[in-house]
Amino acid sequence: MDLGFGPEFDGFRAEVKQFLAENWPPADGDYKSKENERRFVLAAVDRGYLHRAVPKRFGGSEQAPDIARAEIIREEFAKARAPSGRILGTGKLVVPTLLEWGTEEQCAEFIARTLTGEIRWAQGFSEPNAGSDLASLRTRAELVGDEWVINGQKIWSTGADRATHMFMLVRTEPDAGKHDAISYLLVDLRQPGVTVRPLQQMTRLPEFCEVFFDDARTPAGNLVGERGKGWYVTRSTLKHERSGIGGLTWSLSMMRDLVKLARETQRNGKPAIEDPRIRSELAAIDGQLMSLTYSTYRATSHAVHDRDVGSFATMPKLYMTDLAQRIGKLARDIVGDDFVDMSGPGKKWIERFMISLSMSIAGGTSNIQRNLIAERSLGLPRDARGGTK
Amino acid sequence: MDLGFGPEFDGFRAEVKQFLAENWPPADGDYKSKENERRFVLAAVDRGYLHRAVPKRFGGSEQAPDIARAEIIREEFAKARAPSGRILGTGKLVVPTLLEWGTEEQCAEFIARTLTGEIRWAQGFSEPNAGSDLASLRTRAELVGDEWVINGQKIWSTGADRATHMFMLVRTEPDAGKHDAISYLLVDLRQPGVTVRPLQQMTRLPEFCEVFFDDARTPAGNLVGERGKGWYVTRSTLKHERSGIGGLTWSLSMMRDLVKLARETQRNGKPAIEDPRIRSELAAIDGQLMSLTYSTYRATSHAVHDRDVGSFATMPKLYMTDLAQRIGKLARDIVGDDFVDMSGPGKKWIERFMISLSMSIAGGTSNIQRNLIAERSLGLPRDARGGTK
Amino acid sequence: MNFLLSDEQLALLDALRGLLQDKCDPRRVHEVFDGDGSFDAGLWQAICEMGIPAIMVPEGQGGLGLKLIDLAIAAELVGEYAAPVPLFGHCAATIAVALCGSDAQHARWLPKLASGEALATLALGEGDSRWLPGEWEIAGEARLNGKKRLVPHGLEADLFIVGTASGLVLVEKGEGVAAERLDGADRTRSLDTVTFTDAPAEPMPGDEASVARSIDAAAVLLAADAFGGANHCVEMSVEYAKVREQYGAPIGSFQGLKHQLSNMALAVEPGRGLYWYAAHAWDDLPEKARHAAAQAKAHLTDIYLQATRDTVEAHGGIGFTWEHDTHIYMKRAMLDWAWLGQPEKHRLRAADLAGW
Amino acid sequence: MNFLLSDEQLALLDALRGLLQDKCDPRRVHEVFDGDGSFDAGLWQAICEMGIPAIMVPEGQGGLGLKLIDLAIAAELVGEYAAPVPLFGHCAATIAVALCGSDAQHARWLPKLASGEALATLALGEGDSRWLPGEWEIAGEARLNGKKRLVPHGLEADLFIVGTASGLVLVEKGEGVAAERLDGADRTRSLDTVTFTDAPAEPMPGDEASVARSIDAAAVLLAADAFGGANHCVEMSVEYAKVREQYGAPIGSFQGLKHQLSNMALAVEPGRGLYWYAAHAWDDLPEKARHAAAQAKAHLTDIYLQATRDTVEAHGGIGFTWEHDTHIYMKRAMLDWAWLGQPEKHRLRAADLAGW
Repeated sequence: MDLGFGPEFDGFRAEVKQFLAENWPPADGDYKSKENERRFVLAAVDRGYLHRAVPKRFGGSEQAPDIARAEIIREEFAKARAPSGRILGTGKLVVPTLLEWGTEEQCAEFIARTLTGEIRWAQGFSEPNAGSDLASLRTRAELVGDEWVINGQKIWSTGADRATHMFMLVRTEPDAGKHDAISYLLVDLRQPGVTVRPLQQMTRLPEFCEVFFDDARTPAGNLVGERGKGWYVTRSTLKHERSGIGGLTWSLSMMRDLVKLARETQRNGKPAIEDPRIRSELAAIDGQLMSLTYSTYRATSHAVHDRDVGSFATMPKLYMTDLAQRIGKLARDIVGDDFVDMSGPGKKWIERFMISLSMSIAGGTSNIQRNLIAERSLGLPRDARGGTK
Repeated sequence: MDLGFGPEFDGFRAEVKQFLAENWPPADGDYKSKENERRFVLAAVDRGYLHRAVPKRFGGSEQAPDIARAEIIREEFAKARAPSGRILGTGKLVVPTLLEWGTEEQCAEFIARTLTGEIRWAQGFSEPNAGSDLASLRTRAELVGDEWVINGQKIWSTGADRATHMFMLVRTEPDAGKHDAISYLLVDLRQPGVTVRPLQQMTRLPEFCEVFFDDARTPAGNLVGERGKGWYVTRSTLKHERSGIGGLTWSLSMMRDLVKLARETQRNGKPAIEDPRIRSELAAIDGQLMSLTYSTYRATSHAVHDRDVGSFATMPKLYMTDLAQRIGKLARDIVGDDFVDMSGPGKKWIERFMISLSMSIAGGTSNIQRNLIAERSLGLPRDARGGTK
Repeated sequence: MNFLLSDEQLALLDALRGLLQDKCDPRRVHEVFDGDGSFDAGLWQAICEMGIPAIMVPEGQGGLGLKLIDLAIAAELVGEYAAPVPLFGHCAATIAVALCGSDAQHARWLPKLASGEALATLALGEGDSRWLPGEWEIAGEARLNGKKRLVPHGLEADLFIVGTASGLVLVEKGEGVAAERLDGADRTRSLDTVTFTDAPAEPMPGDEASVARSIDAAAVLLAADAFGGANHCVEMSVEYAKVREQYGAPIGSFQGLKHQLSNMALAVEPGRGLYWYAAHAWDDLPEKARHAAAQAKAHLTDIYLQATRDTVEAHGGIGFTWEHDTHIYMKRAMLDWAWLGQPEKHRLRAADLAGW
Repeated sequence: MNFLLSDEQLALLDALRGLLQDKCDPRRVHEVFDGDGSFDAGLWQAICEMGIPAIMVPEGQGGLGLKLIDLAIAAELVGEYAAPVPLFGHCAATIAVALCGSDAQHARWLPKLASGEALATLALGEGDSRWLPGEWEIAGEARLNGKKRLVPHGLEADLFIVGTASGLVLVEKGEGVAAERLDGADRTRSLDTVTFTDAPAEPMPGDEASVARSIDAAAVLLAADAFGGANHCVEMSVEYAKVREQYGAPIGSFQGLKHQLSNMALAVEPGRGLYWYAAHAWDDLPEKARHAAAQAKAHLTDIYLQATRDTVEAHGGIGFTWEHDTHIYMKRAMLDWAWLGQPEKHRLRAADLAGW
């Protein structure tokens, strides 16, 4: 067991530092320039530092899995505040799905441009009458000549108003059974048959969209996996959606903010962090977060070494949801009076208090997650009515 | 709205005090004599103070419902530490069931002797393979001549080792559908065909029993309600089991004990009750208990005035279970180190910590209670598989 | 003992419910919520005409001379409908005038407050969650200087009842009074920061007990609002679970959600008895009133905020949108939770009052 | 970075599991539990022969010279099987001897402790939950006087490592040492009140840091035991839900219970990473070790006790009986929870150690 990096990695860390010293901040000092960012990411990919799991021919750096090196890169890039090559929005779900199910042509067409941010993805799974129950999807696509013609409506499509493309589930085999009726399509949203309507969240931020398809089209070649087998393709997307690393970084930064809030807020004339109730709950949250952190490390180590991750595999999303809600509530207690004031210092925390709730909805509701844990990790029998699919 | 008693009740209270002054403590000063207790209860029934809902011909005092008077009696009897005429164990469930479903003969035979404690009841509903699912009961009774002959096994029968009789559910109509197959019988346990085996609880206290029936017999006339309709009779027993008043008294006394514990236990050199975390949780529990108390008052007032109690009707048992578990946990935190020591001052609280769990099992598990609230109070659809019955 | 509503009380509720059904359906609430931050003047006028703000004003001053329980059950309904009206601040301030005002102050203000001709509000909160008598630092008798936070409808109010180091004082809008509207989460009940600069103030003669009693009434009214809102959230979630289908069945037939809804109802419904009791104790059991008010405020507003969170989960994505009703209740719950100090503060106070 | 068990560690676990399956099935645990309060001497001897108590003893002193993580994963298994052996007290005391003892003390005791020839225990707790260095009041160097609470297997122990106002001291059984057995809830690990009356004591030279490190190791071992027990409770509940039928289906197919079991697993399983980390930090990241040990003790023992409560609910009536395994785990959970001070104490300590 070795969580440290040991001297054999010192050389690698020095290399990364050296690369950063030479490449970031950019020569002209403009941190915010998209062009500077693009150039930096390309250089980092070239050195094998970013997009390590993606083959070179699709714009990645094609490195063997190595969590120690990945962690060193993450640490040093974060210290230097260098761009992380992170794919915004749901695009990060498309890349592994395409790598698993896509044809060579599809990968070539979409992955590199996704990595550079030229293509921005929205997810098109949910519909007004099909939330977690994907079997009841109504949006349909018909193959007309060499194009799919799409009609229907998607909802809860995060960032669709800023996206260029959508990966979506559509009904292509009206007469087939529920596991053989749905296909997985990639669709360019910038066409007349597509209308995007942002839905305002309770936080006032636009985030979700409704997307209407009225004879929208996509080439026949944009079908991912077999016709009618979208179900199975989706499972791999959902798997990536539920995986933990991204969320862990987010949770750690929420926690840092929370500690800062507790230090800086006065309660009865003392910093809130000295109130034993706040202090103890803060430590309890930290205990939960440490559990998540090191179980994620453990899972990653096991995955890399082809060992069975065990029942934790299904858990990160729900665990993080609980954690975020607990953080939201403690922040509320610290913020106190300001918890009604969107113009005051509490605004960020009011929003997070609400956003922590959206986590229990997005990417499969918490109840679906519970079914998933019960059935996949614990081996409990499927519910006679439904289940996780 | 009037929670006080007002001057119109002053006279009644004076009467009760006068009665107590004359009758308790007993002339010979022997508080603990069963005979003294029996005589006192008879006198109190005669005055209309106890067993008020039971007709005179069955040994009760047959008074009109009056929660103000009932409360005054309860208060004054408690102050004088006088016997309350309380029926021990599950016998209190039999009396209202017999009043609702029993024949004149059954009432005459059983009620008065139950009130005096001559008959002590055990409940015979659960079986090893039928916990909450009464439809799968296997204990059977056959009518042979003018007697039912009973074979099978009951379990979780509280106090059966001290009981004289059992009210039980048995399968009498092997070929009927599940709502028409079960009958409700009264059985004398003091016969060769009955074997009682106490089961020790995790608290070390014996409480549950298994009861085995091997050609045990009971007269044909001890069938309550119609043959095959035991289901419906049971529902009225369960209704009484779930009703709140008894539990409320118990919860209030637990709370008093808890406050006392928090005052008397030192934590970091101060009484635990001054620790803000303990203090705040104690107040939170008190808020829950006050909600239960006044909602019970409200429900009783509504019931007495034939008004709809509303959704609270199904809630007291589960609410009290939550409350007891919360009390158990706070007591644990106060008791601290002594929470491992059954020979120390923590013993009572260790037992209560465990007993609070048995509440979520006894009289229908908490999940059954949740179904009941959902279906009866909230009108949610029955589960396709099972439900509350 | 008689713990139920009288026929008169039931009739009052019927009438008010009829009015709210008519003039305050969810569409209207959303309109006001998305509007300029002021309240629904037409609805408020109708509520005043029905005599709700007059409930606790003595009969001699143009009021109905009724009790806090009568006002609290009306406040519950206003909470149920999330009505965008200044009922809370106005009625709490009116009670303070009635309890703490001089005869002259009564004569001058109570008739106008009872009829709704003038709008009153309570200016209590300061800095680091100082809401209660003994915590107020702002000082001055004839001329008031200082700042009060989270004042309900300070912009629209004609009369401010202000908590100061020497008791309550009465300040009229105008000279030396400046209200600045917050971007409040709850847009059905706007809040302002009110700055007093040499504002002419009239001390109110009420003693400490009367001041405390005024605050207790405000706490009970918040609790009643919270119960109304929380209960509505349960009903809304249950209704949705009956009609929304997934996997070919109403989602309310799945035990997972079913048990969540039961737990939600179980948390909320017993709170009704607590807030009734707190109102009744305020009316008739003076030695129990303070403790009950603190408990009701703490318990009900905590439960309300949690109920709104559960409502989001019960509705899925739709419950998280601005178009849905849920967030309006959540934001009202935030106000009930924070105003007068958070539940924790009132629990510790209740512990003190219980003599622990 | 490499956060997984080595082949050697997996082999050790396999061997120990084989032993426990053989000699420590639930029937045997119940027998000991219902017995006279002492431990299972045969099982303990077999565990000693396997070298478990030798794991952290230096190779020069008859030990294996391995790490805390190696011992902790063994402690997890002992927790999983609820094995009635004095592993915890003995190993924690052995670590203290290794860390804080003089050369002479090492030479005299470590070989015997590694082989199990002598049994050691830790005597730390006093009065009002004083468990930690700096809290101990009992004093005396050459002659010790005073009382220690909740000492594991004090009656059977040959050697007591005692926390005093001036550091750890070593006391042998015999003259001036009287152990009185408690009626402990956890009858798999008996506890005694030990009274020292002019007992001959040898000061141990270890400095403050070594004493603290000894206590941290004890905290990690409790956390490991807690994880093993809690995880077993999840497995036991899941298995029962698969085989027990009601309403014609396994109860585990009802969403209500299913979600409860998911929540239970979700609370427990991620704790594995935390206790592994705490052990690893103790071994290799000294500046993180104290904080991680405090967090592991607080988090895991809290979760364990809750898991045993959930296990009772998942089993219904049978889970509440003396004949069932559940209560044995609950009582072990009580000990893990209380020993060394309750989770709250360690959370506040963790906050201090985090520099908050």
